[in-house]
Parts: sequence; structure tokens; C-alpha cells
Amino acid sequence: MQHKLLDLILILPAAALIFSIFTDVLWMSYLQLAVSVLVFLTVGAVALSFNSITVFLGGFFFIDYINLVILITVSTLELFVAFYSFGYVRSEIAGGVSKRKFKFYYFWKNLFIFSMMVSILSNNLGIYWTGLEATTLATALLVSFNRTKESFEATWKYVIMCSVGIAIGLFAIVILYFTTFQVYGESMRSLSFINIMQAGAKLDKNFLILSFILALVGFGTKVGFAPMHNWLPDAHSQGPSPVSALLSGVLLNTALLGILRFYQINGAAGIYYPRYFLIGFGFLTITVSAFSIIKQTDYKRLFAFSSMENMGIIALGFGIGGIAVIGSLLQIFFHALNKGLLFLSSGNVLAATHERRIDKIRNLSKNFPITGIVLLFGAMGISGMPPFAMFLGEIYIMTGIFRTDIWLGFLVFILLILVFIGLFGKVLKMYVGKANAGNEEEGGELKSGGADAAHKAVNEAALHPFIVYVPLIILLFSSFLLFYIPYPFLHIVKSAAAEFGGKLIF
Amino acid sequence: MDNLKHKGIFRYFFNCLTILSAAFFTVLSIYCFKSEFIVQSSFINFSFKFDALSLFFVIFISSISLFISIFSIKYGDKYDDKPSLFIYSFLFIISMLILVISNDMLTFLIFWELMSIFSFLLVIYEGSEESRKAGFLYFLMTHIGTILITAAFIMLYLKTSSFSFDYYKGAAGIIILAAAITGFSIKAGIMPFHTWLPYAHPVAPANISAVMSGVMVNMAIYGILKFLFVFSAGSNSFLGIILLVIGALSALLGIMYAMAQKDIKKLLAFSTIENMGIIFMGIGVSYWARIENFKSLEYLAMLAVLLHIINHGLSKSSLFMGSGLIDKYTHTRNMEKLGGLSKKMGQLSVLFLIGVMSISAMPPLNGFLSEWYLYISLIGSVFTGNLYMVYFSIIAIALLSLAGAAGGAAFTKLFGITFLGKPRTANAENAKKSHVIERIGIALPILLCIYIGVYPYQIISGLNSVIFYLTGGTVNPNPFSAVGAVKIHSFSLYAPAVIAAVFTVLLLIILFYFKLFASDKKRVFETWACGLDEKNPKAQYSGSGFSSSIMKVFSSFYSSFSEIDFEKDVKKYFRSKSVYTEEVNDIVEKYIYIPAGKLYFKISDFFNRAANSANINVSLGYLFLTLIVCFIIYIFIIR
Amino acid sequence: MIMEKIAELFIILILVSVVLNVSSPFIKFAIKLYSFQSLMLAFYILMGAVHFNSVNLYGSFVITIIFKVILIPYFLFKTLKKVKMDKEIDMYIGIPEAVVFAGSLTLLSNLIAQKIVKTGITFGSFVFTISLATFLIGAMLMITRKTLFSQIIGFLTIDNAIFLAANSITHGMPLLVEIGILFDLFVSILILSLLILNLRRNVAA
Amino acid sequence: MNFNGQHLIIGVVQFFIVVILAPFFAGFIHKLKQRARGQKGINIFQFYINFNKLLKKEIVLSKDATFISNIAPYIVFVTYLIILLMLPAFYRYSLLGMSSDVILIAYSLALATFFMTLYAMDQGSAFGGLGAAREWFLTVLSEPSLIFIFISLAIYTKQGRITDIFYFIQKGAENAFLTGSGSSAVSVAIPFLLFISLFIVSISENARIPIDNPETHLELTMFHEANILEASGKHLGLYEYGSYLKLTVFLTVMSLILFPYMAVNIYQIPIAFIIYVLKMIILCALIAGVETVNPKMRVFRVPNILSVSFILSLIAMILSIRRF
Repeated sequence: MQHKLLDLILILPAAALIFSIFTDVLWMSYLQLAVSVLVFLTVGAVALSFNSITVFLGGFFFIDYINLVILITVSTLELFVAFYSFGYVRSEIAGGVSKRKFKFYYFWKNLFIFSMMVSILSNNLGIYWTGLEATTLATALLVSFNRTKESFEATWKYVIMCSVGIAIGLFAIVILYFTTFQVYGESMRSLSFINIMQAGAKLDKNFLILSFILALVGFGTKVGFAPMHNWLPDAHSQGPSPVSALLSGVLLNTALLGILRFYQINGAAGIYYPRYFLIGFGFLTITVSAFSIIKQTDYKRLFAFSSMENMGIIALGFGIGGIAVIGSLLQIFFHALNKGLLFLSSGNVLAATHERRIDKIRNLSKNFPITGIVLLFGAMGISGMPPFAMFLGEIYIMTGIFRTDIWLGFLVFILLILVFIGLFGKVLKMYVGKANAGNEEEGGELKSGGADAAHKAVNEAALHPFIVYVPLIILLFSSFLLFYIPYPFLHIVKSAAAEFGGKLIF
Repeated sequence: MDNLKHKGIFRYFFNCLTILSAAFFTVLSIYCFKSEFIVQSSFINFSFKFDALSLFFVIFISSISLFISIFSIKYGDKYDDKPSLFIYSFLFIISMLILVISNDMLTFLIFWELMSIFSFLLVIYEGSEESRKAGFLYFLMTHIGTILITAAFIMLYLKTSSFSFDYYKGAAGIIILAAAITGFSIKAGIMPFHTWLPYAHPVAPANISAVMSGVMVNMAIYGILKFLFVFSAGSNSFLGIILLVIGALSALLGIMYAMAQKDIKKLLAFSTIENMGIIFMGIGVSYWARIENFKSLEYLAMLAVLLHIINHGLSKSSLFMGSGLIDKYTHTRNMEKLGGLSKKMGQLSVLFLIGVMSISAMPPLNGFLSEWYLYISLIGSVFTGNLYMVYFSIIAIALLSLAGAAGGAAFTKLFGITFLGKPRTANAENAKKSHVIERIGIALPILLCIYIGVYPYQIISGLNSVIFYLTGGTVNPNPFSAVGAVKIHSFSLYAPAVIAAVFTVLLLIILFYFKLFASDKKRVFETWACGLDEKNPKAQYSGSGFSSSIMKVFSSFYSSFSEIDFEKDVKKYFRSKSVYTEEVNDIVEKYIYIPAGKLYFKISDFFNRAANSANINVSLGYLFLTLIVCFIIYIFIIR
Repeated sequence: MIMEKIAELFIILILVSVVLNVSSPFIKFAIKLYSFQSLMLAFYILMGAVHFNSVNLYGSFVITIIFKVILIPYFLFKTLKKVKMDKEIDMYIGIPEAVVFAGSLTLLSNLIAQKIVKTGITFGSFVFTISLATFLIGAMLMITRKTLFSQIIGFLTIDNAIFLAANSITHGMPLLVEIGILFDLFVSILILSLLILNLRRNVAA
Repeated sequence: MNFNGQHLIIGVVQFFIVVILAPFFAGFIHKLKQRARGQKGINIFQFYINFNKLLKKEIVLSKDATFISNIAPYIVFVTYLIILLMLPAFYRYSLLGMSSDVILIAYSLALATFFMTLYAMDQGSAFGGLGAAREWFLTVLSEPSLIFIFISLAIYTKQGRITDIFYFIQKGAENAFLTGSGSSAVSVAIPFLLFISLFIVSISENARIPIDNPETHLELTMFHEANILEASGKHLGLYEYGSYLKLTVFLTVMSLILFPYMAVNIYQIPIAFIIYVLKMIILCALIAGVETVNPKMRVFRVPNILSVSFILSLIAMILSIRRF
């Protein structure tokens, strides 16, 4: 039974992919919604009945607690995104974007989801790699969806950097293969994650460390670790908002999964150097993001930098180990939801005003009351404030860090505050206040409009079907999930942390 | 909401809900005293405990929010267009009520931050650029505070492996205490961290400012009391001295800046900083005495702290409500535009006068009572003869007395310029009379002020249970028995009831005497102005003129800047027009916060240029540089 | 044994071709060099296949020839013709410095290779060094050259380096994985070409 | 503390005597000053006559006056009365002696200032605001000194009530000089320092030259007078009498610091009273001397002299701590 369900997780997106070639856009939006609900339910069923590592589809795919967490994250966010796209596509088509473009949109998005699923579930590192590269290619055309010069440049940067990065990741796999080859010979088992883990200490340590370093730099490029992050803000800010949500929310985690797999393999062989690399990259990423975020003028770039910061925190948590791993896993899930919230709600603003610059958007509290408050709460949530779920992950991670070193903990806290200054200050600027204080044109259209004077006065009710808000509001409430995390999910997270090698203290 | 008839419904509903839940919480906490209960969730167990400290704070919060709710039943009608005010303020008060009964760190942090979030939403409620800046500064500072508190709790957790406050007794070492106290001081607006307060409190609607200034800042005191007197491992008494000195500096600078303000609410906000400083002084003395084992001194200083919390809460909330009424009925908060309001708003001015007297510690009102206890405990700590404490408490006495006198000046300015004299502008001229419900909301805390000031014995014996909970001893409030048990207390005696009674009797006698034996003729005439233009209200002393001479003496505190611009080509002595500009800068803001912000921007500029290059070659270069660095680490470091 | 020695010749030729690439500022020549380099790679794989008599490696040889020697250069030429970009490439550093850099990167690769590779793992000695060196020099190509095309060439060189490493072990990677990898590579080249076209059009317009 | 009828009665008598004597002291100073200047001088009972005259005059109120104008004179007056009720003059106990806390006294003085300045601002005249601002300017500077002096006394004697403080000093002096025992507990320096300090403060608080000139109505020099410029009739009378009371309060405290001699039983009262009056007259002469010798100083030089007072009291406090 469970095998069938597991197969279904891959089959359903594949089916959606095939459907998207033939089906009309409006129908496709229903279909997409249905598929994502089904995927969500399937994943839910799998999660509820899951008890041990299971291999399926001929040994090429497997599921354990760690990728189950990411799978749950992907399916949940995809559900909201599909829901949102439903309204988004309609309002965009009404706004004059051609249907054909949205057909492409659905095709590439489904390809993206499918290859991401393949990546996440793959047992074979080679398949993981193929899937990950495929996500880059599938999203490349989504990033250049707007067909502007900026979007093409962003895509170019994205494809080149991620391809190179993933090529380095491939090198890592090859080097890993050098040593697993000596244990298993020429067979699929040499690349099978489960088998490599079993080989454990029999593997050559020098190869393992080198492969980890290559994987960290290579896949780390796709995760958005600090010195290799340059593509990330550009790419994430260019695509349509639902795609940005997926890119930021889950694709980064998919790439992180690759690093984690290598980390696990190193751990199984008894090597502990990698943790310092993870901590170092995590810290560097947070630092760069903390000092870059204040200078951003485009709100989607702002959120992209925030994603970077969160990936840094997650990596830091995994590097610290122990209790922090639980935090990182929770952070993966909640960050995806919260970032989805931010991108989707800013998508509403973008769709209505066609303006990405922060200083052109003012007084959302008046013109976009629902979107505005959702955006504001989302910004609070992403800063890791207590009533929001992100706080939970952060407090676990910080507990781990404080256990390791108090001053590192304070340092990270300072960086988090800097991120808060940048992110929240800018979102707040959009939420209240006037465009250019002391503007003489206040009596005219500018008074009511969020955008600059060239645009007509817009407010949210005019442009969007109400359905756009439903996922936002559900997401908003889910970012309060801290108060009630479903027990099975918590169990999965804790088991994943145990699997990862973290001691369970809570 | 288009229907005007239903507009007030939110206001009535949520204010009544606040009143009801305040009453409910009070009853609950009295009924469930010393019991605890747990609300279970899959992950967090929200545990609550009703101990003496939380009982005290529940009653404190709920009574003041009760008054404010009564006040805003009518006052809030100008906010009916955006009823979110009432929802947020209800949630704000509720989260504070839950905060003080929470018994584990997660519950505490959640409600702590909920409190901050709702108050933040209320600060930015008006939506102006000014309120955005204030709100952001506030939220940033409070976020830093929360993070420090979180760090303290994390370290406590690591020490005890438990979330529950029950296990934290005696667990907090010096780093934990330092982190927590810094975090809480930010919320309390203590001096180096006070910058947000004078911006945030004035921009909120008045009923919210009243809650924030009267109640919310005291939540920080709650946290500090909890940490210092319950969680502290009791190692370092120097912390107490630091608190004392910082508190004294806050008190002095707070009131000095208050004196320089023109905006009524800003003046009140700075006065909040002063009063928080006074509370901190008490906490410092009490904690120091606790560590150094001077029991009676500890109890006495704690009494001063608790009394001052109540007194400040009552008078400050009533004054903020009063300032709200002034704002509402004259449309300005700038006291240079007011004047003569006493004629138009007679009852309000009496209430305001008593509030002003209370907050500037005029005997025999309540403000003096707590300050008196603080003086006595400071003298007590001089008596201990401890090498450091003696000198620091002398400094504290000096600063406190200076602050007391400056407080008198500041509030004389506030009351005199606003309510007395001639109306300075049309705003004041056309002031309307406030509604009776609004005045009832102000009158209730004012009556309590008088009651506590004149007959404090009941409230002190009530506070004794809190003092016992925190310190393990009690203070005898009996005015006529010189009790031997508490050495410091028998040192001196202030019997407010007697003083007040004698005062009243003498006043009546004198009044009666002068009514009988002196001429009772009265003539009402224009004020003499040397025979010049007698009706010109501009001839009056202005608010800034009032404070300028004091500011000139203490100019080193202000880093102020003033200049007079004359029109150039006019005759030397008869100038037609001159412009006086004055600018008072907060030295902490000017020399710490603004440079820090500039530094952050500078570093960000550098980072942004270096790390976020748009050039793909550079980006790829970073990628491969990282790879090569990792290779080098791999070759040479990892073995 | 003789196969291994011949294979070493091909390996050296790969390195030589990439160094030549560094020293030349012409795009067309670079594509031709890439094609040649892929051919050398294919021959290396063929030698391995003959030596081990491995079906897997024969398959590898065939798909390498198809994708790398023929299809990808073909598409690149086509794109080049469309965008009419046939001039010298601008560089951030001069050619002599670049060549010196390439040499020092080879040194670094040798250090790493010495640390991990024991003799007998790979088919042909110093394969790993050459592969890593090619990899890093390819990266250098991407960094130092301003044209989008050189970035593609550099990327492809990196890919070749990895392919070389992957096929240097007795039987190579599993064929399925290799096909997946090559297909991805091919698609990414297509997408990159598309992007170049779009970018050119945008710049022109 | 025993609280019996005798103390009550003598307390009341003491209070009334001091209250009644107050204008006399003020008049005496005035007279001395005028004689020193070579004028004939007023009747030393002139201030009683003035007060009586003022009571019979009508009140002229400003149009802008509010309720403050009607209550402030009474409150100011009663506040000074209350302070006098707490003070011992020539008897060891006073009527409110059990609650005669030093801080209470200092803050009560501030209360009087508070209402007087509010009165000044009530009529909306330019002088009123000026007077109020200047009054608070002085108070902000002198109030800390005053509190410091009182607290130094409290620390020196380890007593909090002003009656006990002076009794302690008296007792210590008696012990040290008469019986020679316990002389280590007695210091001459500390009370003397405090006396000088208090003298400076009282000059500023009582609006005397060189800080203020009570006799002129020139706007540049006015401190105290500007506050009550609008007062007339019985209000002015109350203010005037109040200022005499305030002067008496300060003089009494000074006299007790310098040479405390208070009757402990009913038989010592006559001699104690005579000594009290003598002390007061000497102090009056001292003040008159200072007023005659010095010119009025600039307003912004006042902080200099007040800071001297503050530092002297600080030194006194530190010296008293060293005795522990």
C-alpha cells in the first residue's frame, strides 16, 4: 500500500506535466489545484503511516525522515501556490498577459515540481544530480517569464552560476564514486545513498572530505551560500511571484538536501570536519545578507536576501548539530511557508501596481488592507518573533549555538537584528507612510495610490478576485502554527534529527 | 462599516470586553491564587501560575486598563473610522495580563512579543510618516530586547534543562542577568536604551499612550523583578549598584529632557523615563541589599519599587488621558499653542493638577510617598557603611533630588503653560468641554492617587505579600508604632494621613478665618502689562522661555542649539521681525545611536559593493575563489 | 598496458587543448578546440573500453561523440552565426598572465591529487590531476573572459573535466547516470543559446 | 515617643509664638539694613501693620485668573504653617514632630513653590511667567542642596525626624562639653559646614541680596516679587506673611544646627526661649550684614554660589559617613 502511495508522489506531478501540454490554461488551473491537493494528501498519508526508510521504484528512490520533511514542505507550499495561481493567472490574463504564456508557465512549473520531487526522493546521487540540474533548467524559463532585459540577465546569471555550481556538485559525486566504487564495484549500488551509508567507515576519508567540500561549494551555489549567492536575489526577484515563492521556499532546500546527504555520509564514516564548513558558510551567509539587505531597493530582492539569511541559519543549525538540527528542520518547513506568504502577498502588490521599487510603494495599510497586513505579519514572522512559527526553529537553533558557544550566539543574534532592521524597516515603509513626505501632489491621485503618479489609483479589490486572499490568509494562520504543531509532524522532525545524528533533548 | 450608526459598535464592544476581561482576570487571579494550571498543546505546554507577584501585576494592569477603557468608551469616537484600534488595544491588554501569569519561558516570550506587536501596531496606527519612524524605532528596540531576553532564557534553559519557571529559582548567573536586564531595560526605556520611548509614546492615540506609559513599561519591571529576585543565583552585588547608578542617570536626564519639550505627550514620555529610572534605583538598592544581606533595607527598597510602579501607573495614565483630551478638543499637543484651558475645561484642569502634583512628588500625594521610601532606603544604604554603596547612594541621592526639583519645574511648566494664562492661539481659544465619561476615566485613577497618598497603610499591607514573595520579609506600614523589627523603617516616619488631615484642617481654618476677618471684596480687571497692549497673549512667557534658563545651566546635558535670526537691513533697535530657532538633541541619540546607524550604513555600502556585484564574472570569481580557498584548507589544514 | 599509455596521450591532449584555449582570443577557434577536446575525451573512453572490454564505456564513448563532439558544437556554431559575434574576446587579464595562472592551477590540482589518489584506482596515471586542472582552468576561462560565449565554453570545459574523472575509474559511472548528465548538459546549452539570442535582441532593441 | 498632653500644649504654644514672631524677624532684618545704610528705618513691627492693612483691602483679580488664584495663597501659607508645625524651636518636641521627616520638609517647600509659581502663571502676565521660570530656576539649583543638607543631618545624627536630629546634636554637645563623654560622636565641623551651606540656600530661597532683591520691583532683578506681582488684598497679605514664615523656618533650622538648645522640660522653657530669640536676632543681623555688604549678582552667576553650597553639604555628608 505504502509503495503505491510513494509511487503516486512521483506519478502525480508527472501526470500534471503531461496534462499541462494539452490542457487549456483555465482548465489547467483547476487540474493543477486538484493535483496538488492529491499530492498533498498522498504525502500526508505517507507521513502518517511512515515508520522506517522505504525504498521504491526499483531502488532508485527512497524515503526517509529527512527527505520526508522536505517533501512535506514542498507539497504544502505547492498546494498554496497552486491555490494562489488559480486567482493569479486569472487576474493576470485579465490584465492582458497572453494565455499561451501561462500555458508555458504551467508546463515549466510542473516540470520544475516533478524534477524537484525526483531530486528529493532519489536514492541515487546521480539521479539527484540530474533532477537538480533539471530544476535549474525548468525554472530558467520561468525566471525570464517577463521577457525584459533584467529578467534575461538574471536568468543568464542564474543558469550559468547554478550550472557551474551543480557541475562542481557532479565532481563531488564522481569523487565519492571513486571510493564507493572500491566497496561496491561498478553498479548502481555505488551511487545509492543507502548503500553508501552502510559502507560507512570502509570508505576513504580523504575522498569523502574532498567530495563534501566540492558538494558544499557546488550545491551551496544553488542553496545561495554567501560568496556564491550573487545569482539568487536577481533570479528570485524576477520570476512571477508564485514561482519566486517556490524558488525561495523549497528549491533552496532541495539543493541543501544534497549537501546534507554528503554530510551524512561523512558522519557515517566518522568524519567531523564538515561541520565547521557548514558553520562557516552559514555564518558568512548570514553576515553578508545582514549587511546587504539594508541597501535593497526592490522588495522581492529584499525577500530573496532574507531567504539567503534563513538558509544560512539552517546551515548553521545543521552544522551545530544536536538540538539545533530539529530547529533547522522546523526552520525549513516554516521558512518555506513564511516566505511563500511574503512572495505571494507582494505578488498582489506587484500585480496591481507593476512597481517593484520599495520607495514607490507606500501606504499599503490604506490601499491594500488585507495584503498589507499579511505582508507586515509575514515580515514579522520571518524575523523569528515569538508568536510566529519561525521562532520555534530559531530558538532550537539558538539553543544549540548557545550550548556550543555563548558569544557565537550573541554574534548571530546581532546579525539577526541587522537583518530585521533591513527587512522589517523596508516592509514597514511600504505599509505605512507617504510617498515622498511633503509632496505637493498629495491632493491628487497620489494620495490614494500606492504607486507613483503615473499609475492610476489602484486598490486591491479592483484587480483581484477574492480567491487570491484565501491562501494568503491560510498561510498567515499557518505561520502561527507554533501554537499547534501536529504531533505526527513533530515526530517526523524529531526522528529526522535523530537520523541525522542529533541527540534529542527536548 | 458604511453605516454610520454602527460605527461605534466596535468601540463599545471592545472597551466593554476589556473591562470585563480585566475584571475576569482579577477575579481569576484572586480565586486561583497560588494555584497553577497548564494548557497543553502538541508541542508547548502553556503553563500559568498565580503567585503574589503576578497577582499584584494582574490587579495593577486590570485596574488601570479598566480606567482607560472607561475613558476610551467616549474618547475613542474619533477613531471609529478605523476600528482596528479597539481590537488591537484589547489584545494588547490581554497579552499583558497573560504575560504576568505565565510560568514558562515560551509562554512568557510569546506573550511578551504579542504585547510588543500589538503595541507596535497601535503606534503605527495613525499611518503618518512620523508614526512609521517612531514605530520602527520602537519595534527595533523592543525586538533587540526580546532577543536579549530570549538569549537569557536559552542560557537558563541550558543550565536547568527545563522550560518551567519553577526550575529557574537561583539559576541565573551574571551573564544571564546582564542579558535579561539589558533586554528588559530597553522596554522600560532606561537611559542608554530610551531613544524609542519619546517617539513612540506620543504618536500613539492617547488611550494607548496611557496604557504604554502607565502599564506596558512596567512589564519590563516585572521581568526584572522575576530575574533578580527569583531566578538570580545571587552572586554579584555590583549589579545592584549598576542598576542604581543607571536608574539615577535615567531619572535625571529623563526629567531634564522632559523639561525641554514643547509637546505635552513627549514631555510625559520623557517623564516616564524618569520614573522608570526611579524604579530602577529602588530595584538596585533592593538587590544590592539582598546580596549583601541587609534584610530590612531590601524590604524597604522593594516597597518603594512596588509603590512607585502603582503611583507612576496611576498618575501617568491619567495625565496621558488628559493630554488626549487636550489634543482631542484643541487639535494640538504643542503647549506653545495652548494656554488658558483651565477656563474652558475646568474639571479636567483640577484632575490634571492633581495628576501633575502626584507625578512631581508633591506631598501629601502618592508620588511623594514612594519617593520618600526610596530616599529612606538610600539613606539606609548609606548607613550600611559599605565602601562602594555609600558613595554610589550619595550620588544617587544627589541625582534624585535634582531630578525631583527638575520634575517640579517641568510639570509646573506643563500645567502652567497649558492650563493657565491667556489662550495663545485659536486652538486653545476654541477648546470644547470634554465628555463626562472621559473625565470619569481620568478621575478614578486620580482619586486612587489621593487615596494612596493620604492613606497608604492598606495598600502597603497588601503589598507586603508581594514583598514577602520576592524577598522573604515584610515592611510594617503602621504610622504610629515605631517598630523595632525593621531597623531602617523606624529611622524616620512620614504619616501622610496625619499630615493631610492637619493640612486640611489648617486650610479650612485659615480659609474660614480670612473669610470672616478679612475684606471679601473682589474686582476683576485686565492683567497689568505695563500699560502696553494688554490683550496680547504673546506677551506671556512661553514654554521654552520657561525652561531656557535651567537648560542654560545644564547645557552640557542637552547639546542644544539655538540661534536668533534677525532680518538684516533693519534698524538696530527696532527690528520688525526676528526668528528664534531652538533645537534640543538627545545626547545619547546624538553620540551613540546616530553614529552607530551611520557606521552600519557605511559597512553595508562596502559589503554591497563588494559582495553583490552585478557582474557575472566577478560572481563566478567568488565561486571559484571559494572553491580554491576550500581546497587550500583541505590540503593544508585537514589531515 | 599499451592502451593505458595511449590513453595518457589523449589526457595530455585534453590539457593542451584547454591551455591553447586560454591562449587564444577567438570564439570560433574555442568551439573547435572544445570539439577537439571532446574527441580526445571520447578516445580516452574508447581506450578504457577496449582495455576493460566494458560495454558501459563503449556506450559512454558513443554518447560522448554524439553530444559533445557533434551536437553541442553544432548548436554553438549556429547560435554564433545568428548573433554575428565573430571577433576577439575581451579579457580581464592578459593572455600571458592567464597562462601562468593555468600553470599554477595545475600545480594546485597536483597537490590535491597527491593527497587522495592512490595508484591503481584510475585508468592511466595523473588522470585526476589533469581532470582537476582542466576543471579549474575552465573555471578561469569563465571568470576572465567577458563574452557570454566564453562562459559557455568554460562551462563545457568544466563538464569535460568531470566527465574525464568520471570515466577514469575501471568501468565509469553507470550509463543511465551519464545519459542523464549529458542530456541535462545539452538542454542547458540550448537554453543558454536561447538566452544569448534574447539578450542580443534586447540589447539591439 | 510619648505623646502626652504636655507636649501637645507646649507644641501648640511654641507654634503660635514662632508664627507670631515671624514678621518681627523680617522687620528686624529690614530695619538693620536700613540703619546700616544710614536711613532711619521702619518700625520693626511695620510688617504686622502692613499685614493688617492688606487684610482690609479689596482683591483685584485678573480676567484670566482661574481657581488657582483663589486657592494658591492659602495653600502656600498653610504649607509653611505645616513646616513650622514640624519644627522644634525652643522645645524638644513639636506638634507634628513624630512625622517631621527631613525629606518631607524639603518637598513641602517645593510644594509651596509649585503653587506660588502656578499662581504667577495664572494671570497670563509677562512678569508672572518670568517670575515662575526664575523661581524654578533657583529651586532646581537650591533644592538638591537643601535635601542634601537635611540628609547630611540625618546621616550625621542617624535620626530621620528633625526634632530627633536637633535633640541628638544637643545631647551630643551636652555630653561632650559638659560631661566629656562620647565626644567622638560629636563634630563641630559638620554642623558648621552645614550651617554655611544652609545659609547660602536660605539666602537664595528667601529672595535676599545678592541673589534677589526683595525691595525692588524692577523686572530685571525680580525673582520672588514677580511671582506675587498680581496678588493684592488678603492674597498678597498671605504671601507676604508666608515669606516671613519661610524665613523663620530657615532661620530656626540654622539656629538649631549651630547652637541647639531646646527645653526638655517645662522649666527650661523660658531660658530656651530667650536663647532662641537671641540666636534668631544674631542670625538676622548676619543676614542683614550680608545683604548690606554684597551687591546683587547676575542671574547666571547664581549657580556658582549655589554649587558651593551643594559641595559643602556633600563634604559634610562624606565626613559624617566616615564616622561609621
